[in-house]
Amino acid sequence: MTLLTFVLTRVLPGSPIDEIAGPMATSQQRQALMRHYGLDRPLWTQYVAYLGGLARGDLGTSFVTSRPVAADLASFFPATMELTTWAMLLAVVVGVPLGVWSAVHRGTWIDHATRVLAVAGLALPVFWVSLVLIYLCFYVWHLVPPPIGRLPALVTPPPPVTGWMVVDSALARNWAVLGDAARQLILPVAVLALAAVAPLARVARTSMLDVLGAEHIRATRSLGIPWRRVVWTYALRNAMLPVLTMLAIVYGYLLGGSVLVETLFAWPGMGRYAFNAISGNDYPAAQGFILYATVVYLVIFIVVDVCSAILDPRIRT
Amino acid sequence: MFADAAYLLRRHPVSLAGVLLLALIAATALAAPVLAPASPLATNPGDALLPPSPRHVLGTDDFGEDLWSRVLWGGRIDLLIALGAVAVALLSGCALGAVAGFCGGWIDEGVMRTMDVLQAFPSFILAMGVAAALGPSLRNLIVSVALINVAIYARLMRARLLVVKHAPYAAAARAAGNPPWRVLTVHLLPNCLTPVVVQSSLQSGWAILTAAGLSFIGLGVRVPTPEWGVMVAMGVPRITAGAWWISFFPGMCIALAVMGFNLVGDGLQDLLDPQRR
Amino acid sequence: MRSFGLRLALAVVLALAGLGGIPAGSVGAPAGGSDTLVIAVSRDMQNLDPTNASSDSFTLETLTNVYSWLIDYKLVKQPNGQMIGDPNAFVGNLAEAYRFTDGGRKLVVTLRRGLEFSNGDPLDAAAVKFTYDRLFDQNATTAALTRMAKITDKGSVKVLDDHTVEFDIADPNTLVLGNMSQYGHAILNPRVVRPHMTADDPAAHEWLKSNTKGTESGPYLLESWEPGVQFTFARNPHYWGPPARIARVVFRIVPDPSTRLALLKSGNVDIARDLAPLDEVELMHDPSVTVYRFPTRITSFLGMNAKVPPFNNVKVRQAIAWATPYNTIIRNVMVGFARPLTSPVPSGMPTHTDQYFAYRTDPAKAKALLAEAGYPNGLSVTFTSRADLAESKGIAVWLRSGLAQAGITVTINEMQGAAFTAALQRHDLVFFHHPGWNSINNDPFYHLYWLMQSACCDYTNYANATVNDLITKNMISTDLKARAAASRRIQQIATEEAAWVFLYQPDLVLTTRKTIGGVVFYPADVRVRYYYMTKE
Amino acid sequence: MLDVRDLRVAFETRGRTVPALHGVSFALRPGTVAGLVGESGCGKTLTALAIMRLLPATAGIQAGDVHLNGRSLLDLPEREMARVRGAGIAMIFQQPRASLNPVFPVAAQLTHVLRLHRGLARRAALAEAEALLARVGLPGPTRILRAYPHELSGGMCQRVMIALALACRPRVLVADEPTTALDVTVQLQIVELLRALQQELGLTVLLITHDLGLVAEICDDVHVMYAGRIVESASVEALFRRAAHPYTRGLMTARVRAGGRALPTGIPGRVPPLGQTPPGCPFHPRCHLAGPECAAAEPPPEVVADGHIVRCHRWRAGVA
Amino acid sequence: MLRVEGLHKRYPVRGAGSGRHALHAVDGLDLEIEAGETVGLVGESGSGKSTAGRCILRLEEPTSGLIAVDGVRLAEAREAELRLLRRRMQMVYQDPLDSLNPRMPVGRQIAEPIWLLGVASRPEAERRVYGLLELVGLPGEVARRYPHELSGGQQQRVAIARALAPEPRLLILDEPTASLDVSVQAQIVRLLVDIQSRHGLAYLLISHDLSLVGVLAHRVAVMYCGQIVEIGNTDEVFARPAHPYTQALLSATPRDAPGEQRSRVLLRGEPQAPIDPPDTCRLYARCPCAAPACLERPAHLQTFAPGRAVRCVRFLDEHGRGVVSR
Repeated sequence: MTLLTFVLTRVLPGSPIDEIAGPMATSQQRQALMRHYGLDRPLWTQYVAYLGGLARGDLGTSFVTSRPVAADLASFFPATMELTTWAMLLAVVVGVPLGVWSAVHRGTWIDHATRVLAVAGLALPVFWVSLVLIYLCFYVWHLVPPPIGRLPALVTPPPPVTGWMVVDSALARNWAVLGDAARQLILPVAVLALAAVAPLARVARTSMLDVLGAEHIRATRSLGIPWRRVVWTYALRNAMLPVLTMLAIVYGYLLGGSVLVETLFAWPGMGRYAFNAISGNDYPAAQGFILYATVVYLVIFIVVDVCSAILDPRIRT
Repeated sequence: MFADAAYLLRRHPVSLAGVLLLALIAATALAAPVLAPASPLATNPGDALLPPSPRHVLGTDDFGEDLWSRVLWGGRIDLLIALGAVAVALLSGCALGAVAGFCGGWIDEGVMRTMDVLQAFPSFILAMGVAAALGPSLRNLIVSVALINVAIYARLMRARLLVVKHAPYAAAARAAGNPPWRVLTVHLLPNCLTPVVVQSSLQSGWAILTAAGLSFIGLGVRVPTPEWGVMVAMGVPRITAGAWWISFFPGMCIALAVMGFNLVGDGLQDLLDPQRR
Repeated sequence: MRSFGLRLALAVVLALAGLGGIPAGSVGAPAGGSDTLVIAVSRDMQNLDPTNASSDSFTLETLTNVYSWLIDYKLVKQPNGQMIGDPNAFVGNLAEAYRFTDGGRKLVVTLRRGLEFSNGDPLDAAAVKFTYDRLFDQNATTAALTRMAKITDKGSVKVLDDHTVEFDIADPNTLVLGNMSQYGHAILNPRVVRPHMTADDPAAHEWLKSNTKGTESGPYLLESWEPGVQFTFARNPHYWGPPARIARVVFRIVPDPSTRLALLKSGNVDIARDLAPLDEVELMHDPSVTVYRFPTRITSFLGMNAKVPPFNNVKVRQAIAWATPYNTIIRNVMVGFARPLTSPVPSGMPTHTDQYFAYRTDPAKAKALLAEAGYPNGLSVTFTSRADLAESKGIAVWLRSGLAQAGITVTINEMQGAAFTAALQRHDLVFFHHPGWNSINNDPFYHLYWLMQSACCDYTNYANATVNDLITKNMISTDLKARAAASRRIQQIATEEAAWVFLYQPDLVLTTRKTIGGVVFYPADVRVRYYYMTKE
Repeated sequence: MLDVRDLRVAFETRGRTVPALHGVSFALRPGTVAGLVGESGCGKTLTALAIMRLLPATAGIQAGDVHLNGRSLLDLPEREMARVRGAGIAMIFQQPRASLNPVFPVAAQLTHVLRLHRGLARRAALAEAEALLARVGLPGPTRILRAYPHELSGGMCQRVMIALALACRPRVLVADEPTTALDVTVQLQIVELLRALQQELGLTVLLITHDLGLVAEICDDVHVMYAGRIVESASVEALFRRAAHPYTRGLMTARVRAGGRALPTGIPGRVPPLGQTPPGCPFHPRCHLAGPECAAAEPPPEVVADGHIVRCHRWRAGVA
Repeated sequence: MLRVEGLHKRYPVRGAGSGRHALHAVDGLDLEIEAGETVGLVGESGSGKSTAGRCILRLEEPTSGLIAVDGVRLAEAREAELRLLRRRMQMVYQDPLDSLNPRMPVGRQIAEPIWLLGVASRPEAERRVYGLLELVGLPGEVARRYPHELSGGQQQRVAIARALAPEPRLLILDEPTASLDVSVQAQIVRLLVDIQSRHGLAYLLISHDLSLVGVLAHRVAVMYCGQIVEIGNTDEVFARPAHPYTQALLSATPRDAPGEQRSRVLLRGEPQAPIDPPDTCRLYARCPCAAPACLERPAHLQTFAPGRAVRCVRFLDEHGRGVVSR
């Protein structure tokens, strides 16, 4: 994993030194910088040094921001996590019932309409929707605050505890900031959720259809349990399993999609950080980011696995 | 086949709409040289940023290029990206998955762990990294988009293969004297393709979106290539200034094409899975 | 069994309450009070060490606003009433006075009395000496520029008394003041910086990269820096001059240009930086916004690598210069926010002349030249543009269709920022757009040296013996007449030989709300000073 | 007790209406076990599902009526029907493990039913659940209550399912191939359990099976189905002694008899697939007695003896 | 003609606790089949009978054991030997639809073993298909059909035709009628008997259905938890079953007619998977006549009468005589 990350970043065209050194630097100054950043050594020694740093929890120092990558990530990641997690929740809250509803009314116009709606949400390019919505909701209709990141410009952020603006402000009992933070979230969360609703609804629908066709649902109904109960209690829990797996996949998709959304909403998140790192040949930053993203992604999968185990006893044994 | 089509028509008007949509897009893309009133690359300094009018049905962009012509030609490139990326991912993914599932053992371990690593990255970020490393070009764009999907096909293929591998007809084929490679290619692979086909239709839509996203951040194809994603990206800064048409129409095309692919995928899923009929 | 449904319902309620339930009260509210300036910028600052800073424009703008140096440009009022910092006139800044002695071999600087750093520490000759010692020890770009003006080493900087410093100049020249009037010569506080100097990092580079606290000497201090979010200036109470009119300046990082535009139009920010030229044109019709445009001396050109075929052939370069659609590019890409560049020495720089510039867009002439060069059937070239710069993309497209008229087929190759810079610095690019070079010293030889002779920045590998000779001879000289003649001769040669395709000099455009006043322009460094700004 | 009259069910596939049940009529006598016998695809499970009104979405009841104690079930609104299910008619299924919800422990599923149908409090429901599990012969009921279906064997699952069905105290129990998926030795246990419960609780049972041996084992009456029709109804004794329909007789001879060396005879041809039922008597293409009238018209029910009804033009020729 | 000795098939399983565990799916199977003979292998699901069949045909690699066909020992199956083995032996599977490739016309599937096993050339093989179809009572046009277009009975006939294609001497019939309709089962049973009488094939009939085995098999071997617990002449075993398990199986066969009375041997509980099984009696926990003696000695398969062997300590104690079978 680390090796792949390392190689992937080193094959990026160009060199960070030129950006650091500035145009007027002499070749001697460049050499000095290369030495300073350890870029003059053979690649494998660089890799060993990188691994050594990793072992000490040191992700290196960003060439561009000139801060420790770990510190950068610590400040950028919560922003993305907050954004994507709320989007995920919204998508679940909308998408899963939509899928279930669609499955229950399978083949009717309700089914068709929800499918078209869900598919349309998925089909619209995220950056395009973002911009149209910013234009309409902020600029024309004044429904949402300006897209300038997590808080309005002059608001002092609450003391960071979790890095989640909403949570931190709640912890600090700063309700005004909580409101500000929540309002800033509305549009980007809605945009991201729009794209996530479709796959969730689709999976919820198919798995619900599968479950509703299962023998045990028929058996449950044969015991005189009312239809609604059957759907929302007996069937839903079974149907949630594939949805959970999809949740992890969609989370990954949202983490990726955040690059685009963060740019447009001036969201100080890791998507933008990653883009800057990759296009700026900022090796330590890019490596650190990829590593961190992977860890987060793995954690999400672990959480999903745990949730699956809670939902499905068969996985536990 | 006809019965299937008739069935689709009656039971799945939505999927049918998807088929028609794709057919329309494919037809206009193919007929672009005939339909387009101008070359997609014909710049005209005097005609820049004209709104839709009878002369320029969809208006013009910054360079005075006729958007209608560009949208038509763009269909070719985007379909090429979608199909190319899916084809590359499908072929390599299926091959890897088939070999892993069939051989098992350390080969399986090796291939699937590699796929795990690929999938451990959020897909767009991986595509971004690969596209940045390769540099922007149509071919590299296809490769980057394909790479992030290889693992999906490999997994799908392997999972399906593990099922059919233990089907009695696989045993029967071996008992009939089929050497292993023949069991795999003649007996097992044809029976693994259904989920792959469904997946590729869905993935084609994703491919267009991913490609457009990469183009938006400057890692996709180069200007002035008439690719929908690039066109949207070019028009995005103009939306707030009122020139909505530049990115609106290519954006709609992306949405329609992706919708088409997704609806067809949905329909295929229903059609190919008799249980769900 | 019921609990799951219950939990789900709870989640729905919570989510709805969290997202929809809060009224959007402060929407559209104006940016802070009249004491605070809110600015939407496109990206973050980088490395803030003045003597070895990143060349990123926001980094340098910050350095310019939070540090002071000995000598600066003189503020003058233009006929139209606009205040500018004259690039050719200098006044003392931290210096109360300065004078050249010994026929230009010495520069004696007298400091103002009672100067203080932002933490209240005294700013005296010792601090100046400390600053220059560190500068030469570090031996980075600033040191090179200082040596270029013939102040060669630590020994050249002498403390005469607490308030007087003397600089030795090895060869009298005209570059000294220009080279010293910038952020690299920011005077640092030894009491703050010295503790961060270590054996590994004798220049305290690591600390200065992201810190200014206590060592600021300019009108503002860097109050906070949230990476990727915003950075804030606050008025420096210890500044020697009248305090800044606006107490706080908030720089909000908003990467997308259309978002910045929307923020400015809606009044959520006072100033929006780096807008698309087209948007700026549109803003000129917005009664609530002022669009300032200042002509710069930034040189934007198309580079053609003179060592690589076919561009080693003068006729090919000339053909391309005749085929380039100059007006289209200025009108459609820059939307008029640029002036034609008619010489390697930009207009506004002493000795500039356009009398040798004959190029127009004339495909027939270009074709003829191509035929003479041995390409009667046209030519295929690859043009490299920067993927992350909108105008670079636009130029590529117009160039492609323009050159096509002359039978030159252009393949466009886009490169991301870092890759482009790297290739540029290696002089690997064959045919490319240089987005703009600004010579901070308003001196033709300083300018020509870097772009046509220096090892680092002669990106096109242009090498004409006469030109090189003239630059070398006149660079360090005080003979203004000879210099003027030589400069004109170089302009003639380079223009006629089509050393580059001379594109344009972009304007500096600053878009502010109408409420903002006191905008002062510094053509030399093109950096915005917030010190003078006011807000109603 | 349970009275099914002229039940007609059709599938809606690919836009075509394919009839599956062509007028099924039979009645259950209270406190008896009736067998519904036939090969796969003859419509016996469909009949059961139609009675329960649990047909798959693609199938619909075209005509006919189902009466439980004189009350028509087909006209009931879904809410009412839900109340009839379980309390009126309960059902057990062929795949015991698949018919239990995999993600809930046995206790949750049982107590839910008990609380819903019998209005028991949580604690009482738990005690009753334990008693029920003991009643269906599950060792260690407390342990079973905590278990999930996948932790139980097939036989245990079927016992749990029976307990679930009994929890509602139904009058009628529909058992759809309750032993088919089980191991031979376990089948016997379940059959014994069903027999014991039936006698003890005085249940009326509709046993759906393809296994004439099982019919012989526990049924009082038999209804033989072929191609969506009941072709013969009789008491078990009468049927095994003197089957009147050539199909029933074919089924008898097709059985592989334990201990016997005689080869089974079987019936030529195959069961007609859904929607391809031949005109006239659906069995005539496979029937060795078939004559021209058989292809022409569907035979009406004829009384062979008291309580013995057959639908065959030529049953007399066969019996003679 | 087929001799199986000491056939073992173990699967590693991850059990609770530490250490390795093995599922002894087939645990020391000895079996001989003469030409033209039908041997029934009876047991419940999980008894290892199907695994045994698959191991004999080398569709699965046995853990250990010897298989000899016509005196040729196939300890190490090489590709050439496997071909030889499969020319002599073929298999018919339980579910005909699953055992046929859904994407290949059945004619090609029948032809495959002929040319792949080197019996005849490919064109010749394709000609022979029609003869084989006729042999199993199907019209020649079926050759062009796909499996799902055929009825269950027709599919099983195709499967039999395919098994017969390389002209084997032994057919392994794995529950050949279990998934068929009652009326069709009889047709297949008759077809199998017919083919055996005409071609002198030997059958290894794997089934859970004692009635079917009773009709078809000359000898019957009863398997429980991977082991043969009783073997002998079918009529004798059916008339006087020696092992309690055999008795239970026999008493579980359905009644022929209502009112027929029969002694019932009811086993408790359900079969357990033989994971790390003891070498004592594996039926002990379920056996109605279990006694302390059953746990004292390992249970071996012992001959107690000519052609009859049983693995029951109690029975052997009561019937005194007998020698260790191997």
